[in-house]
Amino acid sequence: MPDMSALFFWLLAAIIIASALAVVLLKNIVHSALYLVLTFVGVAGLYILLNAEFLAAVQLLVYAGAVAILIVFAVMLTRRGDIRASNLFNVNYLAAAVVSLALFIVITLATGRMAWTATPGQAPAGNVGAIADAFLGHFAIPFEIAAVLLLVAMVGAILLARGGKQDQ
Amino acid sequence: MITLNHYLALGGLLFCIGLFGALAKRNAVAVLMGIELMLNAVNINLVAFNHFLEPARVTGQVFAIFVIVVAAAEVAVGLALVLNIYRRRLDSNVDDLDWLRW
Amino acid sequence: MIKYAWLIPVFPAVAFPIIIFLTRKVRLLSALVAIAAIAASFVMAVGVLREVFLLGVTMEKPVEYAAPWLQIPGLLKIEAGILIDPLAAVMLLVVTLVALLVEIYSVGYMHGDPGFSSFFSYLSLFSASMLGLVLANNYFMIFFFWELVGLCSYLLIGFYYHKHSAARAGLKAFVTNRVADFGFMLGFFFLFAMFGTFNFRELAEAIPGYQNTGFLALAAALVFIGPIGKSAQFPLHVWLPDAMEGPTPVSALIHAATMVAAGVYLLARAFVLFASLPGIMLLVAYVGGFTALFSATIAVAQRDIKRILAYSTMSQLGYMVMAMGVGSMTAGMFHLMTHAFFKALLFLGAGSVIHALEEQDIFRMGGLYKDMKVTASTFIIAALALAGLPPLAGFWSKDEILAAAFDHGFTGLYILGTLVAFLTAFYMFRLIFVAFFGNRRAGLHGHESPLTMTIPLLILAVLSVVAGFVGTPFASHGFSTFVYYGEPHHVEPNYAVMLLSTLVALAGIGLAWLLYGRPSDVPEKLATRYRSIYTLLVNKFYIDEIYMWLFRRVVLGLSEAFNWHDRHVVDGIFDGVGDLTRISGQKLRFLQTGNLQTYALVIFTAVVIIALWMAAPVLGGVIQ
Amino acid sequence: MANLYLLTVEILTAALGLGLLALGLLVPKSDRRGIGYVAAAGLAGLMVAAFSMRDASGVVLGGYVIDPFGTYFKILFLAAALLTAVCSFDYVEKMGFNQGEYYALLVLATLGMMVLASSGELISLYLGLELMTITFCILAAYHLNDAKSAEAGIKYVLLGAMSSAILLYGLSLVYGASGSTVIKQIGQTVAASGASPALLLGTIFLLAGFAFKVTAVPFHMWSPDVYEGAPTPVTGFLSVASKAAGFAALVRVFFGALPDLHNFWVQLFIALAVLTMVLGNLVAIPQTNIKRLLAYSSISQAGYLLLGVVSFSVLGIGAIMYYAMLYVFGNMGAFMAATAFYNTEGSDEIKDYAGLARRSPLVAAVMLFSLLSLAGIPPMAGFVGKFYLFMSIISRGYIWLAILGILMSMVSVYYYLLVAKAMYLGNPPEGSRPVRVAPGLQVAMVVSLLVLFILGIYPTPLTDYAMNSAMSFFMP
Amino acid sequence: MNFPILTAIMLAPVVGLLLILLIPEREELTIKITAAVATFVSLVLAILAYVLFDHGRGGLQFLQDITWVPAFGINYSVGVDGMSMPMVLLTAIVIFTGVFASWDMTKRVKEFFIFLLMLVTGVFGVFISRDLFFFYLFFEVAVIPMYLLIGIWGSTRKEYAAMKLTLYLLVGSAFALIGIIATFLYGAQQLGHATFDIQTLATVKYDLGFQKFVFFLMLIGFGVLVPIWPLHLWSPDGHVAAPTAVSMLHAGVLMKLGAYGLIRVGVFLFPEGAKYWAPLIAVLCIVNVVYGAMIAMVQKDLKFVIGYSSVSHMGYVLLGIAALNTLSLNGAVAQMFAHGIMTALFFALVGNVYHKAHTREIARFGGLAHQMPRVAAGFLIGGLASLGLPGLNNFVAEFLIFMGSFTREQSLLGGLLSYRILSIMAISGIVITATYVLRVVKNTFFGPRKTEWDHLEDAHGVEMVPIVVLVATLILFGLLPSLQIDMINSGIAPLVAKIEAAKAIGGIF
Repeated sequence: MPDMSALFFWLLAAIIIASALAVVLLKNIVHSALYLVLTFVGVAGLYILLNAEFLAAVQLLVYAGAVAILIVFAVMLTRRGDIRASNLFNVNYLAAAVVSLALFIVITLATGRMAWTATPGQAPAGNVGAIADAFLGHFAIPFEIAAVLLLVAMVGAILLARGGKQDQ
Repeated sequence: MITLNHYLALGGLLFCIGLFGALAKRNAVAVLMGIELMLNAVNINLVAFNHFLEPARVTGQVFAIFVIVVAAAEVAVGLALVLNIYRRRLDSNVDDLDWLRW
Repeated sequence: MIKYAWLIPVFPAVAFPIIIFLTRKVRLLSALVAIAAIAASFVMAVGVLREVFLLGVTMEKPVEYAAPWLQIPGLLKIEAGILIDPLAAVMLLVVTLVALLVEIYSVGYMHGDPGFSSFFSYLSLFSASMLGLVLANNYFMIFFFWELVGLCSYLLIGFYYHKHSAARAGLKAFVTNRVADFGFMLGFFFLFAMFGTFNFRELAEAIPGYQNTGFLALAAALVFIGPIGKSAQFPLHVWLPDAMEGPTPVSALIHAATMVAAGVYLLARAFVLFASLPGIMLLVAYVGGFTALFSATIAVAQRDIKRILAYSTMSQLGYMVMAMGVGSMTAGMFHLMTHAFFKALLFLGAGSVIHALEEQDIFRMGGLYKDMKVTASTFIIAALALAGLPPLAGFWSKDEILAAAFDHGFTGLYILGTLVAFLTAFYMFRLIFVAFFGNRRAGLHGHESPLTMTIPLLILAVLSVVAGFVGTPFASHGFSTFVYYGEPHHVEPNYAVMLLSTLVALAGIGLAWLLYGRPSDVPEKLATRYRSIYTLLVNKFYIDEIYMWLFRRVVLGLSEAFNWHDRHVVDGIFDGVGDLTRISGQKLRFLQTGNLQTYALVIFTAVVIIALWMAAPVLGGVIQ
Repeated sequence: MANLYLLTVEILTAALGLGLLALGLLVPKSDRRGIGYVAAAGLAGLMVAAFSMRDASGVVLGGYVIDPFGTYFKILFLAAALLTAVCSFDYVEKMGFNQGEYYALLVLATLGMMVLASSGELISLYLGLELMTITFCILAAYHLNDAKSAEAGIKYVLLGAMSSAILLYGLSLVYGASGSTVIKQIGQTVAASGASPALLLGTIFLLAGFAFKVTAVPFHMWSPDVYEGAPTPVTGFLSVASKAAGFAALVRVFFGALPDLHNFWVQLFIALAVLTMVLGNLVAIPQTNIKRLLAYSSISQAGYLLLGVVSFSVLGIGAIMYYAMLYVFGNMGAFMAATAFYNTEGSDEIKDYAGLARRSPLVAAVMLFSLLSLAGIPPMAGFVGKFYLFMSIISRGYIWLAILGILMSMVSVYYYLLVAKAMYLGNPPEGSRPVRVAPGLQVAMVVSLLVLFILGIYPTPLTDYAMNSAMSFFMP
Repeated sequence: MNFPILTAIMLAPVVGLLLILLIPEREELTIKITAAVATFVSLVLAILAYVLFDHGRGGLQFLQDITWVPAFGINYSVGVDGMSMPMVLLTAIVIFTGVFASWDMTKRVKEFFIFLLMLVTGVFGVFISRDLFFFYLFFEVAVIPMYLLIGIWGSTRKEYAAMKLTLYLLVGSAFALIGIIATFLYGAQQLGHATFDIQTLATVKYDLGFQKFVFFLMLIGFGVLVPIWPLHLWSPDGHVAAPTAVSMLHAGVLMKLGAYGLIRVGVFLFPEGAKYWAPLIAVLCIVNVVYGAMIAMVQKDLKFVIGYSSVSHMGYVLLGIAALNTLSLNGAVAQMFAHGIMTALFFALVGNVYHKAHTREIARFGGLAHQMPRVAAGFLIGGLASLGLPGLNNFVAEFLIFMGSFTREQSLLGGLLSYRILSIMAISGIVITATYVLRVVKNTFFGPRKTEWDHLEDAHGVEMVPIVVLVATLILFGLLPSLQIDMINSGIAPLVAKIEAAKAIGGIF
């Protein structure tokens, strides 16, 4: 059903783009955070389209779940003043828009002109197993490092968020 | 027919929207959100490459999972710092952070 | 003896460090060392002269000894060598004799001076340098000692360094001589470039056959600059009158035997070079002639006893140079010799006067004859010799010059020389009448000097009388067959010239007596009548002033301009580059705004720019 | 998995880091200074281990390369970490909290760098990079009572994340264009198929990412701020080790995966090198804070190191390696001196260094000679390093670049001498006391000074090792 | 002979330095004595080497080689030839006398001697190195101690001067370094193996374009140090600011490094390049000589006079180099030596006066010969040497330079100019020199006694060491120049052979 997948693609693309734009354009940070979740969900949908179901699940759990909640918390904790004007542009926004647009054009032109060389092959039926193999086999080292990384981030986040005052 | 280039264009667009957010928003949390969008865009790329170019392996997906992990770690540290700064200055606007300059 | 002639300069040269380092504290011993050294040299010089006679050493067959001093194989050979011919032998004798007498005289004259020992050490070095110069067998060595002579004159002229005027005079002497040395050096560089040697004998063989007379003339002209400076010829004469700032014995030495004689001696040594170039010879002759007249006129208007003598020296040196120029090396050297004696005598006499009076202005002296008979009478003898009255030494030598000028057809120069003879007689006797005769001036009482001073006067007086006889035209084997260039020739007496010059000298003396011999207001009247000429003469034609102006305005002005340029323009440019760097750093630091989003913007802008820069491969095509 | 022993150093490092973390929880507050000693001892032991493995080579799990090049950099990181640890004893105690975590983070950052330097594969490379970056974010903000430190942390984390994003985008493009994440395979694919637009764009993005890490202008702008704000020992560590790691990875990727594109990227690196040398040195001139001055100086040093990349030769890589090593001692020497000064005086202002030579000859001498080494004045090691670097580019015909580089290093002499001027020419303030330096730090300073002299006077063994290691990049 | 005499000469100061490091700071006399002994050892060894040097054999002697960095063909190889031996001796003399000239130093004595000995080690190293790498390394070692020495112990705008000097020298050396590296690479390519050995590199045929380019780099690099106009400004400022011993070493020896490098590396390796640029050097040297001397004439500070006089005198060295023939190069090297001694003497004396009078303003002085006759005598002898009086070392040197350039038959600028005309202009410098030197002598030492200065003591005791040693050296080599020239010529001969073998090419103009 190529047409169906195309339809889904366009639909998801529209959601992703629209909500991403909402994230950056809205003036209320809470709204932005909510649209961010929507974007993540849209991306997860894309993953399903691309036969990466496990990844989609991770996306939903980690991003749409954990990260988004973290962000909302942060928003709440750092709230001050009028929430409706909590997410404004800085003075650079025009330049930022120009640069972003230029970068987009560059990326599209460069990738659009590519003749990609594909290595033909059949996707493994359930890719969870394949991913697990990869994590524990070929990518064992990054896997371990990722673990250390998370530990570091956790320790760091606690240290930093707690601040140094209590020891004084 | 949706091709690889469609996904790449979508990824590129998302990346640039995220970039715009990261560059143009005053609120540090919003900047972090922009960065998350950029990382998601990369993930779209990675998964799309994986899917279209070498479906037999899962390198792209694994890569994407690692990116998600790193992104989570970054967000954690970043937000902790934002909180730290907010507590100190009652302000989470990045463009006020200019004690260190020149 | 002749083999050991190199010892002649060595004696006094060794005396110099001995006095400086060993006997400095024991004054008389210092004097003794110096005198003993120069006496030894004198004895050697006599011996050498004797052997020159006995062994038949002639101008064509000189004796030469040399040892290598500095050599670069195949390119340069500089010898420390001696060349002895009659010319050198005579010169050695004159120099050692005068130096010896001056040193003896100085024991009395410098008695009580705090720099007594130094003075003798300098005198020794001075004599040594001059003797070295006389003996030198090549241009390099002659230059070497030439410079040392200059140094000693600097030291001795500036001996009373506590006096500004003395210090200035020493400086002036040295710098003026330096200008001349510059020319001299270039001159013998040209010779070296042409002939590849400095040796006189080798040059003498090579020069006559040399074709490119243009270069040769240039070289000769440049070499001649040396004597112009050393022998105080116009226009580099300015140092000599000031040189009287030194102690008077030094003046005697400088004017008679050591310093100024060097220039003339160089002309004689290098005669082969000049003789082949008539144009240059003419130049030499006219420079000499002009200087003779020029300085004689100045001498007429001076009041300072030593200054009068100084201008007289210049004038006489002009004679010698003129003699060289008209082609008679013999006459020039003869006059150099006789002049050495009577001029030394004059200066020593003047020194005796100054020693007694501590006064140099002749118009504040008077009647000295009564107090200082020896000094006065020897002074008069010398003055007569200088004026050229027969049969004194000056007569014969001056006469030979005039005769040579006349015989070689330089009538103009002859007339000029005769005129100078008149002026010489006039200014000398103006001095004598004013200073030694007439009434004593109040407050100045002369007294005769000690024996150490008068004995040299007497010896020199004798020499002033008799020295001329070696070169009279009446003697058959006289000076002219001994010291000569080319063929030895005997000068026939030219009675007309003799008579005329005697008359002219007498006329000069007479005029002096008329004006100054008795109380008279004529001189003042003349002075007021011809005020402009008189002022010009008193001020020595303003040559010094012109030079000072040139130095102050032009040289120092230019130097100041350079200094400013260096400090502001050149330094400004380099410091400016430095400042620019620093300032650009200060400006650039403000790019660092402190705003992290600006930083990010810069990063991504850079990425875009790089991509656009590389647009061809990245966006438009594929590179290989 | 027979060759896991190759990972000895990494595993031990991880173990040390985690152990220190645990130790920090177990040891009572009053005894935590000891954790620093443990960390230092552990790092020294690791150095020995790494040194004993200097000739080992092999590939672990298909994508992790143990070779002399990587081991060289590991020794380098460990040396830097050791010096930093010693340097931190008093400093951290003065900060007053979380000592256990501090040293653990230090060691784990080192682990990140090691992974970065040894990765033969893009994913582990990325993770190593992130481990290093995130750890440094925390360390930079570690001075929790100092708002500047927090500011430094957030700047580093946000900018670091953005640069990671662009790097990642580049990695994804390279992955897409070559179908692999293993550097060697990418190299083979590129050699076979040649350049393509996405690959080149990916190269540019990678360049931006690495340039950020190595503080090449114009990707450097985070560094002065972060360096100034971060705790001084951390700044030292950040400036030497993180930069060296960046270069190690850069060399691995560009020389390992993209050598066939060197005509393309060398031009980019030339531009970066020029900008970096010029801007870094010029802006350093007006600085008044020693850390900020060293930050700009460190930027300019990156410019010189980039010359080695530009040369694209064995000599160039060897020169980078050599220079990076002496740079560790040079820069750490300066930072140790700055720390020692800060510990007593509480100031980083250059004007407060006046008369330091009278107050503490050792601190002043270490600072002076370290700076001279950075400037490339013999007989300090910096000279030899710069000599190799300039030689490498002149051998490629970039004489103008060499002239620019040397002129700029003479500019650097100017601002280094401004520090020397304060220390040696200035007079100490009235009533000032000698600067007291802890014995450990003294030893470390003397050692680093000696190393600088020895590497400058007898560079042979290190040169040989560096050049031989570099050879592997140009083996068929 | 197996004793590494040259290394010993160089290391003696290092040993002294290390000993001084161990001596407590308040033991000032011990420190000074240690420094004096260390430099004395160098001096004795240098004299020994000078005497033992066989100039009949010529070439490089007292060789010593240690492999250093084989990967790049870097060897610690030392040796001296007729050109470098006098320079080593010069350095040894100047540093030895310099230590005594600093005997009355009281400020931070320990550091002073440490830096001073560090400085001189570098200088010795340059002169004995046969390896380009070490040559350059030692060259730069000398710079930073110089900065500190001037900056800490100097006077008159010392910080500015120290920085200026350092930057000039370093920027200059930057160019030289490029040249050296380029030479090495070219040589390695042609020879097939890497080497920094100067003699070996000299056997390479460099193509003309390369020679022109690299020689130009060397000209800038070493020229700054000489100093060649208009890169000279560091020198007067530096001289003036530096403390006595440093001025001595700086003007006496450091400037010679430039000229030495230009000859040893520039001319020797790139004779054609040298021929190409020689006219430029010749013209600039005239500026040095005349312009420098004239500026010296109007200076008001004693040290500035000497500073500019050095600019002027080093112009002669440049002329010697520009003329590129046996005589002139012999003269150039001899002049380097002679000027080194002479200027060291000047600075020692001015330092002595300054130390006691606390001023160097010529106008304030006058009649100092009354109070300080020995200083006056020494200064006068220095002045006479400087104006090229026969019997003193400088005369021989200048004479050879003049002879050499004068006899060079080459016209420039299409016949408008020639070496001969340039020589004549340069020789005119002797008149200007005489004028300013003797004016200074007159204004400072002669004239009526000024009671203001009655408290000044004449030089005595150890202060006499520099004066006596330096004057004796000037006179010795002035009277017996063959002691010097025979040696120098043995070093110049191969160089000239190389120049003559090189292609005859026209100059830049």
